Amino acid sequence: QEDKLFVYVSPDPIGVNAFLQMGRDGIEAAGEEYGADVRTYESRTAADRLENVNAAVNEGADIVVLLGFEFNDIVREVAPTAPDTEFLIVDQCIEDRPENVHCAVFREYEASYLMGVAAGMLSESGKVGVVGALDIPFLHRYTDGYAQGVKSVAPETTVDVRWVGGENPFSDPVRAKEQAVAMHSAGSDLIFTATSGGDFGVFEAAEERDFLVFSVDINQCPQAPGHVVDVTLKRVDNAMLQAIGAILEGEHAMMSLGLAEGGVSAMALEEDQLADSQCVVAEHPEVVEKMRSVAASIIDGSLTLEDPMFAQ
Amino acid sequence: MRASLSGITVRFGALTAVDNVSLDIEPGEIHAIVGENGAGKTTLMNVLFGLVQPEAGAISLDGKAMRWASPQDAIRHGLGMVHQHFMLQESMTVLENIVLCAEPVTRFGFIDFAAARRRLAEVAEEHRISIALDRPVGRLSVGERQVVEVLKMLYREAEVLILDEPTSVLTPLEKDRLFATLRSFRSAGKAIVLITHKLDEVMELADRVSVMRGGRLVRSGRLSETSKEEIARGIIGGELPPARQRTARTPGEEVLSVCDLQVSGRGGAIGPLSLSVRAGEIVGIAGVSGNGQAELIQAVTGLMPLLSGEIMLCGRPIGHLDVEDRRRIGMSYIPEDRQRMGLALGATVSENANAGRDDRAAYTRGPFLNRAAMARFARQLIERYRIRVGGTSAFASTMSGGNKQKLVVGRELARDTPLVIAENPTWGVDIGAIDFIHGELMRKRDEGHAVLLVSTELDEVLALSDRILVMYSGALAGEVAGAEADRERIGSMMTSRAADALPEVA
Amino acid sequence: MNGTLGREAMSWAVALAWIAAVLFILMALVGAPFGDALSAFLQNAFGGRRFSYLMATLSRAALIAGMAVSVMLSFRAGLFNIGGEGQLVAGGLVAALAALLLPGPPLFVLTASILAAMLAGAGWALLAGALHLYVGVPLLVGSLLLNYPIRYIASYLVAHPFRDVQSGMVQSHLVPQATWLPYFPGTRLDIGILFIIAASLFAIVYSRATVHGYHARMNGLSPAFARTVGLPVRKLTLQTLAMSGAIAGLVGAIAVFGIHHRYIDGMLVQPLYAWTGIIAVLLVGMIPWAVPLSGLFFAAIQTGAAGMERSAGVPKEIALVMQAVIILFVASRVSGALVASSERKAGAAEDA
Amino acid sequence: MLDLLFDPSFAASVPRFVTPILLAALGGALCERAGVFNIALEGFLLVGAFAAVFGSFFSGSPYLGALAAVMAGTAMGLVFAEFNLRRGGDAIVVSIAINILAAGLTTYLLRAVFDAMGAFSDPAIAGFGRVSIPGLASLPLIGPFLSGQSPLFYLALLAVPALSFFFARHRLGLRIRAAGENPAALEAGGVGRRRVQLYALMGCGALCGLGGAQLSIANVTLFVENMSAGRGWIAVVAVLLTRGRPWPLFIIAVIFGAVDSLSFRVQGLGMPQQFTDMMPYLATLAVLVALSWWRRGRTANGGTL
Ligand SMILES: Nc1ncnc2c1ncn2[C@@H]1O[C@H](COP(=O)(O)OP(=O)(O)OP(=O)(O)O)[C@@H](O)[C@H]1O
Ligand SMILES: Nc1ncnc2c1ncn2[C@@H]1O[C@H](COP(=O)(O)OP(=O)(O)OP(=O)(O)O)[C@@H](O)[C@H]1O
Ligand SMILES: [Mg+2]
Ligand SMILES: [Mg+2]
Repeated sequence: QEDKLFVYVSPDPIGVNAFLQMGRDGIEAAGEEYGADVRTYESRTAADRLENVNAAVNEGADIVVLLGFEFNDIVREVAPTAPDTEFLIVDQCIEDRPENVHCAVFREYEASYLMGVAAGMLSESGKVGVVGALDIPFLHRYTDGYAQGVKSVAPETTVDVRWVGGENPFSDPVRAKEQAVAMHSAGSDLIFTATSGGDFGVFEAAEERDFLVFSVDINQCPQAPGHVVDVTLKRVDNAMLQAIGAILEGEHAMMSLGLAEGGVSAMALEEDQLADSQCVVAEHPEVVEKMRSVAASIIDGSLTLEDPMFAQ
Repeated sequence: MRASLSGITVRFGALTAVDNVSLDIEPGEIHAIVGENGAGKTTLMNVLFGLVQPEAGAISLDGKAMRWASPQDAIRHGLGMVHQHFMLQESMTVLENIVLCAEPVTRFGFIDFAAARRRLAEVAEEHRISIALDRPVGRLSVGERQVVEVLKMLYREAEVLILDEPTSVLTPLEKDRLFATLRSFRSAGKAIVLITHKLDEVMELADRVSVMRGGRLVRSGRLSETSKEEIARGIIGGELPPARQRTARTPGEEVLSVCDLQVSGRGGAIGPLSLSVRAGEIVGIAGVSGNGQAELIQAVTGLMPLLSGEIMLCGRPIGHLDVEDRRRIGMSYIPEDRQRMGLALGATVSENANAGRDDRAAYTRGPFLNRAAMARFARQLIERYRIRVGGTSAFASTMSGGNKQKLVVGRELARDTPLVIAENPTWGVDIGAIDFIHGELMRKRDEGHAVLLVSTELDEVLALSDRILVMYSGALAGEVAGAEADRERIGSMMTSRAADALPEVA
Repeated sequence: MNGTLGREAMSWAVALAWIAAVLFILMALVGAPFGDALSAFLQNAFGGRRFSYLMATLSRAALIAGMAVSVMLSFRAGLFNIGGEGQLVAGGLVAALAALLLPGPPLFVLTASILAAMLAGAGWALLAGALHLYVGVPLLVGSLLLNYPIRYIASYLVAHPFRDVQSGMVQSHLVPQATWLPYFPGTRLDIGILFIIAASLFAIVYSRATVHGYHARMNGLSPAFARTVGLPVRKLTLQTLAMSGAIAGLVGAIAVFGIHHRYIDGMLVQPLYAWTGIIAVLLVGMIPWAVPLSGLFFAAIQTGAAGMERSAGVPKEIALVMQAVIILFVASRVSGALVASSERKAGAAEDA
Repeated sequence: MLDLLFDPSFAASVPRFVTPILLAALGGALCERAGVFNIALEGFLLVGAFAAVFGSFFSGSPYLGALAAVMAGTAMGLVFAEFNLRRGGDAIVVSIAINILAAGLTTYLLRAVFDAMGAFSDPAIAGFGRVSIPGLASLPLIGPFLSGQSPLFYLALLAVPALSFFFARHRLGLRIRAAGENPAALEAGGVGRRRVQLYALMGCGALCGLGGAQLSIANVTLFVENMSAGRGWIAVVAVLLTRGRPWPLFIIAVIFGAVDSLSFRVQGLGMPQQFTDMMPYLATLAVLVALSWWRRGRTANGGTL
């Protein structure tokens, strides 16, 4: 029996969601590292999330890790009543944090911006697309970041932004595929997909109709070899490990993780992995070159990007 | 084929519906079964047909003991039953209804309709029946539906035919046709059971008659060895009341007047027609069903919108009012279809008895119900109309047909309105109850109420009405004063031309 | 008498044995200990430190029972209104927006918002009723179809014009803190459940003891009969739907002021409150007093199953299967359900 | 603008949307006509989709995959029958339970059989290719819609007249209609209502299974948790709307499919996703309203004839 308990509460069923899976990897690594019991509570609805957080407190968790922006209200409500529990929100933060609330956020739009740069350079039709699961602010970090990246290298290129929607937007490969096909028919030759469970559908469309795609979170290039140009990488597990370490040291942690901190990245930036990644971008050294230089200017601060999540 | 029932007993809870009944049904005979409502006739036949499992007793066919697991067994062994309530699919054609459950099929289970037509042509030829096979049953008159039911039995080559009150909805002409058919069956050697409440029919048709009362078989024998009076005494278990004396009465002022009324009907517009009913008279409307009576009544009661014309009740135009307002002004209505319109079968007797009362204060306290007052009222009806039922909180669905009818009549007459509309008020009701309901309607008249009676039963119209209107093809075909009316004249008014209204039935 | 009771008890026992057997097999497949799972289930449905899990069950039960009561009013009147979800969303949305937009003292804002939510729920139900009565769209279809537009309208409103931009989620701003429903002292259960208890009492009394309820039920049992004896059928239909919708709207408002304190996209749809309410009603054959208890039963199943997933290592898919199996076996045990289906059949035929 | 809406892929995409809905709805029609209030089409579809991937993965043939889907769907029909017909559970309650059961079971099996979470995609899953029927593509107007689809689409197309004929001319079809309209009369004729309804449920399961196969091994070749994604509910609406008549059902399914497919294209014009998601439902309501007005107009005329 370990003497500490870490609980990871996911905002949605984990399933194939690479981001949420990494959260679980992260908590397990942290449990290993710091000698704690770990548990994972998956939620499905807003009410489940509240219940799960309450349950974690009730079970006497030392650290509750909450992944996603869905937990703000809940933390604001529960944290003051549970002084013995530390809360770590990954991906989001709240204002006027109590002492026991810690944050780690990502700047996904920096990586998405790089995808846009690649798309702008590779597009022959002058039109590229992006499909997100649902028109929610969080996903604008992908869609808007991408669009800005495209415009930065090819101001004339238009960006077609679409959403999967429907009854089950985060895992509907059929609609996602259909959406990709429609965009391709409408002229887009490179499509960025941030559709969670729908990504498979977009890859299939790419293989059938022979166009190129970008994807997110982990290296998905082997899913459709020769069709995935590049993917954004998000190091949730790293972030979690670091943040938990900081909390255990007694810090009031507030971390923002972007390209500079290694919290997000792209395959093109990973010099040692790129060759074996099966990503198409490896065949375009000039694109890799450009992406790396843009990344460098983001890292050194000469290029600043705004977080699209808070844009109206 | 000879069917025998011996020692049959059926119990529903505490009630013994059929009590140790033994009966033989001989081939080449028409066997009439009569008895009060709830005497157990239907239940007994349901046992024979495999719909009800008896608690005790045995069935045998030609001396061989039989056990039915379901009606399918009975049908396979040559039994056929025409149920009181039609067992038909309204959206299907006549042909589809006839073959249903006994379909001639080709290799993959597809129905060989051509073969069915050929078979039916033979059967129909033999018994001289004919009907258009491709019409949907929903568009047939009740008489035609009865023909379909009979054809269903014939098509299955039934040797024992059971007909549960087949004539209660038929016009005289249709009834005659049915009887001709039944006679033809008899000569073909089939065994026929006929349940009915009409003793004239028994006298006309039956070879043998059995009387049931309270679940027991009180007598059974050849018709020739008994008389109508004796049968009637058997049914009632006592003497028949003397025939009613009609008191002469001059009608008062006009209670209902209908002027140039037009409504849309099934086959086209009904009307224009005009009529009036005065206080203290019974106006009877005779006619073959389906000639616009139903539409007329629905227009008067407010169940159907008018196309044009006006209706006055107690001097007030009511054409634009809804049912509730019309009833409040002074109208009661005994609908023909007690199962659907007269009662809510899933509700209790008490709830049914109190629906539509205007004297709300008597059974409510503010917005709340006074359940005790409701039950008291229902109990009054039960006692006054001698309704046989488990109690005020029994479900209406557990009452026999006659008792259901009494409850509807009782509820409506208790409202004591200037106008009473009665539509086939004695449909399927036993002779005791018929007499009682007729007496109530007469009493209403004598008390100065206006009564509008619609009946497909010519005898009923003749017995009650002060004036008789005959409806044909959506219009009034003529008017006869009650005293001068005779069967033949009215019968010919409604049937002579009615024959060409039903060209499909030969 | 004793015999039938004994038989009844026996068949219940058999059903429970079936449920246990199916669950046992499923759990054996993933190697979860049956006993632990069961105790985790009970513990998580009713126990917890200071009964915190019981509070979670009650909080969920409030919403489910509220929806069940709403549905019951319609169903008993023969109105096959399965648009409770839309009415719930309409109520929740309007409650949140009204609280955000209305000026004035908190108590006034709260009261006015709850009333507005009830009006919105009633309005959405009346829309289905009007389509049914005046346009000829069967209530069953119309009310089901109307669930979707309101869901997306709400989603649009909180995604665009009324979005809380700072939060990054599809949700409205928080309603003023002074309008939040207080917790029962020492618990994390808000007093919204009192509203639901009141609504349930109202529905029970209404169904059993009022003239309007009696008339509505006659209409439900046989519309032709109701018309013939002169009951105001259209008015009854619309009034009943409005009542039903208003209660759904109230439930939406309670979810806003008691639990989430804002309108979050999907918060009323994803937990299937409306559908659970429908099964809760059908499970007990629309017997009024049993309906709230049935709602509590389903809430307990859901919190228990969620807890079992958390603490006994039984994966969530087993929890789903378990819920389904329990519903299947229990539902088929309850004879009242037969009544319900025959009444519905009559109602559906009337829609033609 | 218009060319954006009606790009060539539009015609090809409509059948992909129509097929699963149509197949599920035809199955639902069997139940509706038989008087079984089955709103578990969503669950049936989902199980079918899973079984199709299962069958195709292990056999390497999409046809065997479809067969597995048919068998699994039929099994779900049997479960429905057991609890609704035999044990007398309310049809809605049973439906909802089966929908939950399907979601739970498929996810569980996904984990147990394929050791996959959420989704399973593998080159070993054989998908249906596109069938090109000579001459079809050159048909005016409808050619682009009909050509180059999966065999299941053509099957679904054939199923419409077949079901119509089945109801009109087949023994079981006739009995199914009777069970739905006046079951007492069927029983009085000696045919058990329940048996007939059982067959209807099995047929419904089989058709829904095929619909599921279209989703998982024809539209795409993978399985994702809950991949039926509400299509079963759309089929339910279509069935209720048409009272289970095959031809009107076909029309509604096509409208649904076309509007759904169109709504993607409209998104390209910048309409908010929430509004495009609403389109199929609003279109259906509009059709309903129009239909009822048309009917009313017709009966009003008929009344005075
Ligand atoms: N299934 C049943 N459950 C309870 N009581 C029943 C049932 N079937 C019949 N009864 C009762 O049994 C008695 C006999 O009914 P039955 O229908 O046989 O009478 P009947 O002679 O056909 O009457 P009627 O002339 O009205 O048709 C009645 O009191 C009836 O209420
Ligand atoms: N399942 C049942 N439960 C309770 N009562 C029933 C049931 N089935 C039939 N009955 C009753 O049994 C009796 C026999 O039914 P039957 O079909 O003869 O109709 P009926 O009411 O007798 O009609 P009528 O008197 O017009 O012939 C009726 O009283 C009916 O209400
Ligand atoms: Mg009888
Ligand atoms: Mg009878």
